[in-house]
Amino acid sequence: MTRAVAVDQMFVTLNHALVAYVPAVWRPLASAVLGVVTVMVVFLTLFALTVLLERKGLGRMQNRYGPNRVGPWGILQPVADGIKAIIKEDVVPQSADHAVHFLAPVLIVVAAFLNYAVIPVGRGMALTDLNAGVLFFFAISSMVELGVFMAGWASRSKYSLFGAMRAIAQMISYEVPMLLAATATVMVAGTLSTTRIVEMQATYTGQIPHWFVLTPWGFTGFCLFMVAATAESNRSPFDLPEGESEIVAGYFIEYSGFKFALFFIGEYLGMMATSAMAITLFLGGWSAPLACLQWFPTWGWFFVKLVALLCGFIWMRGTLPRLRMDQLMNFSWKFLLPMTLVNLVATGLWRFLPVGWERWLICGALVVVPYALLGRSINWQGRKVAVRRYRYAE
Amino acid sequence: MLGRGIVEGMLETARNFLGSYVSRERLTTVQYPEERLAHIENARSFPFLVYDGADWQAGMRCVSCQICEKECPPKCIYIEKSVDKKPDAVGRPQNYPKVFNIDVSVCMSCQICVEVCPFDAIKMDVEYELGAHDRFGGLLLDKQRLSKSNEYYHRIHPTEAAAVDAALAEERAKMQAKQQAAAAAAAAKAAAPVAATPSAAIPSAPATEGKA
Amino acid sequence: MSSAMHPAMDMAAERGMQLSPAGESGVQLLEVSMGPQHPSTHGVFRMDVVLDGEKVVKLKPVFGYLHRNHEKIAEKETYLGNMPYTDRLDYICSLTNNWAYALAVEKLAGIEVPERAEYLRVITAELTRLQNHALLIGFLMQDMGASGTPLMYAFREREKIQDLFEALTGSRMMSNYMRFGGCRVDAPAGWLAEVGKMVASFPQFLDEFEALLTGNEILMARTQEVGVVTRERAVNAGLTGPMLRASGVNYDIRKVDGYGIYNRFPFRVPLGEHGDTYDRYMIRVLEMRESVKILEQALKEIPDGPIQDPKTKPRNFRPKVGEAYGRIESPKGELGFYLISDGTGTPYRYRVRPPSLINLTLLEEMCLGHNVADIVVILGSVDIVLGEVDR
Amino acid sequence: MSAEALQIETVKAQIEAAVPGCLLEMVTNPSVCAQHSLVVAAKDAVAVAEFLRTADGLKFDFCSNVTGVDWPAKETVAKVKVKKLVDGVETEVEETQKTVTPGYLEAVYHLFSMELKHGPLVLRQRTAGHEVGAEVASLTPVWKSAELQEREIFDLFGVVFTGHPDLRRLLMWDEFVDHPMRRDYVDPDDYEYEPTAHDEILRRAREHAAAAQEAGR
Repeated sequence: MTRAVAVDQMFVTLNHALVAYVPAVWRPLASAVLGVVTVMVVFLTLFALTVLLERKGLGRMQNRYGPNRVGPWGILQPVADGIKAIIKEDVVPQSADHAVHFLAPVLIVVAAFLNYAVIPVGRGMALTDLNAGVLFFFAISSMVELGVFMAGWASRSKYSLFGAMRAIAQMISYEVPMLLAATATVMVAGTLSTTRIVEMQATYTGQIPHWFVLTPWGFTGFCLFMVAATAESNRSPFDLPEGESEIVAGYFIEYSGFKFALFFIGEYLGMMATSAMAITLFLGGWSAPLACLQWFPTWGWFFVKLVALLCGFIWMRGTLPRLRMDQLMNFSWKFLLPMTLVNLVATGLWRFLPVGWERWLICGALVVVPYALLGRSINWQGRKVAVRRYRYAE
Repeated sequence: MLGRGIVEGMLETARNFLGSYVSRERLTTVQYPEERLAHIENARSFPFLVYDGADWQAGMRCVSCQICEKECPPKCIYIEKSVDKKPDAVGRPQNYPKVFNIDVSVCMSCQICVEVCPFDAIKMDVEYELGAHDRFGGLLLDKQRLSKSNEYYHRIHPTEAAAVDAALAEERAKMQAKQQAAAAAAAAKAAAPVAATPSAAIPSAPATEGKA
Repeated sequence: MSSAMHPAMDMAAERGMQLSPAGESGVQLLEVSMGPQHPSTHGVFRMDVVLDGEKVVKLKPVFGYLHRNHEKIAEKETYLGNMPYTDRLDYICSLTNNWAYALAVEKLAGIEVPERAEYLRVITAELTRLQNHALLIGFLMQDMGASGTPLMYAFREREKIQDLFEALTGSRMMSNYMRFGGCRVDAPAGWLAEVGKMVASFPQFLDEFEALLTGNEILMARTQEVGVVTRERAVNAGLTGPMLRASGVNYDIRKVDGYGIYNRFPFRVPLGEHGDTYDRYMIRVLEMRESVKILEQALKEIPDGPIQDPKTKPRNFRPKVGEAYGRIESPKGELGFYLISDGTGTPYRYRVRPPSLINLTLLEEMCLGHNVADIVVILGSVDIVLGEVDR
Repeated sequence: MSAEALQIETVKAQIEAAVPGCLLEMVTNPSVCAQHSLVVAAKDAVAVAEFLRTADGLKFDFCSNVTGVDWPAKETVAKVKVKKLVDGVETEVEETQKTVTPGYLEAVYHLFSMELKHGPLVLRQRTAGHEVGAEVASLTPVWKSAELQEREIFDLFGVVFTGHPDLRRLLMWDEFVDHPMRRDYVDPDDYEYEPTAHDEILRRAREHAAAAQEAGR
């Protein structure tokens, strides 16, 4: 065993070592509990870091520092935020449905955490290796919608009802293209197991890895998946359910204190989970981007990719204004959905065409041409948008 | 093609993001308690009363003419006139304010009091870190808290203060010349034989004394 | 649910909102109160909105949350004492407010303004226009959900302009700078050069701003064909300023009245064709570019000389009996002051014609049939400041 | 501005020709800007306004400013020398004569033309009496821009505009009873005062606070 492999597998080894203290009957359970606790701690820490990264990144994009007062360079800001959230008064509207109002944020966080069960964080480091891992992921991630609607309904506020309605419509609409984009990978990989999908991508031709994103259909699929994932996790420019300038804060307007923080955690965990799924499906999971970089531990690569995707989310949030509900729906059903279907065709062709530049050309043309056409004719409320020219008086 | 404008916008934010690490132009925050903006000479916050010399009571320029009290748009100045008189900045005997209060919580920093003051006695301060716990009394500045020395005035508004000093010096010189002339005239009158009407000389004598 | 049963509907009906229990789609209508404490009503403005799903069926603006009876205060104040109060009308553009009031008093009493003061007025007014338009676009994007980035860029530039204002007038916002027959103080040494530097760098900011916004597909989708005002409606409803010109009416008071010395500046008036929110946004961008030209010329031509008419003393100012209506093209539209003098030191009647309020006349018409999300965008494009709407 | 070109007398003549039997009165403005105005009777106001808006050469399509003015009843005291028969002899006696001019409320409209770019033309309507609820005609059907401003006049002066589509209070709250811009308006005593440190208001605020404390106990 070389040193690199030892570092790579150190958590697995540690797990085995710790579990060895437990009686043999309890070992599977102990291993699972240990894994779950680790995942929770790691991803909650990552959540805190993401919030900090987002606030500082947005600040820098806006010509200011961002939080820099709590601890050195403001790195303790998430701690301060957490303390604030805990000690704040928890206000529940009198007319709210108390039980549902309480359950909604819990449900969202639980659902978000369940997603991580099938994510392979490193070589041999998936909590469970389900045969239908991808399916499990999508099944669980739609549970969030239930939580969101519970929150909006139970609050008995018109604004939160609006937010919930928008959230339901949006998340269901975007689940379709998201799933179809993922289907492309499943078609090529021939398996629903996340571990298998990553392993298929972790081989190299020379220095170049066999990531699915490096094919025409994979790249398209990745882009479509990310757009749908942005909408799915209610991030700007698809943050209509929150829509803080229109419907104030949407479905969590009536939440305060730690329940509000739970929504926040749920949102970010969801965002990280979908990013992790995108990495698994298209970006080669834990595999290194170049063959010569394999000395770096696999879990390291996973988190590097994850943070990079999160930065993309933050970048978009710092730049783009928000869409409107009807435009959002149009975009999903009239642009994303046809594109994913076209992409499926391209994937099928890729699978059966002989290896060579012709296959690149055909599949590439098959995604670029519909993109250009659909992008041109995209229907924003029955008309086209264009930059205008203006005239001057005299 | 769809997405071009979005990409352009994202490049713009990226430029600002990276720019914030290299250029002050793109990182405009002034970290307030540690850093401060450079003092701008014309800046104004709330009014204060100028005094000459070391003693704020003796040197106070205000003669409690109450013009500022009348002209103040939100009526935040409150003045009570003294009964006795003391010499003012140019040497004329004048009243002084027994009470001079400015309610800074009402003041709207319009500096109309400064404009209308014929004695250059009230000027605008640049102090902006005012805070108090008491809503009624804490920001009600009395005569003593309002008084600041002419040196302080020179420090915060050097150009304006120099002009004011020059004008005051000129007026003071004129005043002294007048007083000297009056004193000389009185002396001449006193020296002259009493043949002239004594009734004319007598009332002028206390007046000269008063002016001196 | 019949309207007799539901107390909220009775209340709504009393306020002039005849609610039918069901909308077109047969679904129950929803009455939502947007404001007075809402993140994008630009202050304490309220709209009673009736919605059918997300579609606006009825919208009634409710005013007065910032009402302080400015006009009544002014009737008890001297002519000079009113000047600082005008700063607080539209607190983004205090200098143009000053000018409008000074202009009305000058018309009332027939006061001449020295050359240099006129140039200073033009420079400060055009700087005000720059900062107002930049800020408005920032707020408009904020209403569209752009996480504050365009707003912060606008504030960055506004900060530079406010530094200039502070160096000139002593205050960043509440300038109280202009007087009847001139200006209060002359520009300090080096100030005009500073303005020149600022003006020279402004087009670069505009280019960056446009790169960020103008071609953005989301922005175009959100604003084009949203909140359309036709030419005829715009004129009839008395819209002024960029709102009016976005509807294609060539009416800029700087050109029409040529008040001050504006007829010396050969600037152009951009006109929109569609009268929608995108036009309102673009007209403001283009107006900023014209303002930069005016500033460049004014800085080149400004003469030396007195800044205050020596015959006019601000204190104990008593214009003769009469009345006057003076108006200027403020960044928001036609800002007018109507003064009646009875020969005393305080105006008998003092009236502000607030462009922000009158531009809201068509708010309901613009919003009907659009979405909730469009309300805030349309309201943002009207450019209101509540200090002026409610006075 | 082509205000000089637009002679108010000719406008008056044009209106009188177009709207037969209308009562028009010219009010000269002694100030330097010489913005004279026309007083129009409420019964003719809409017809006159419609004529002004559409007539060729006038085209006052833009009603910029609408405002109210309160002119309370004025008592003028004049000393007049009157010849009287006193004890059978005609002598000149000085006598004070009181004349009371009745008060009225006024709605002032400033009209401009966006098409021809001239103006202002000042149009005034006067109420018959000075009491709250005195009526003039609303010009909102002619110029939509008058809508909010007429509501404001109704709110602040108590002038009722007949024919206004939506006459409600604009700035004050619906339950408010008085009309604060009237000259006879008296401040109510129960505002939430923001007391200044000296005057009457502080005294009253203290009294109110004490009373509230008393009530609370």
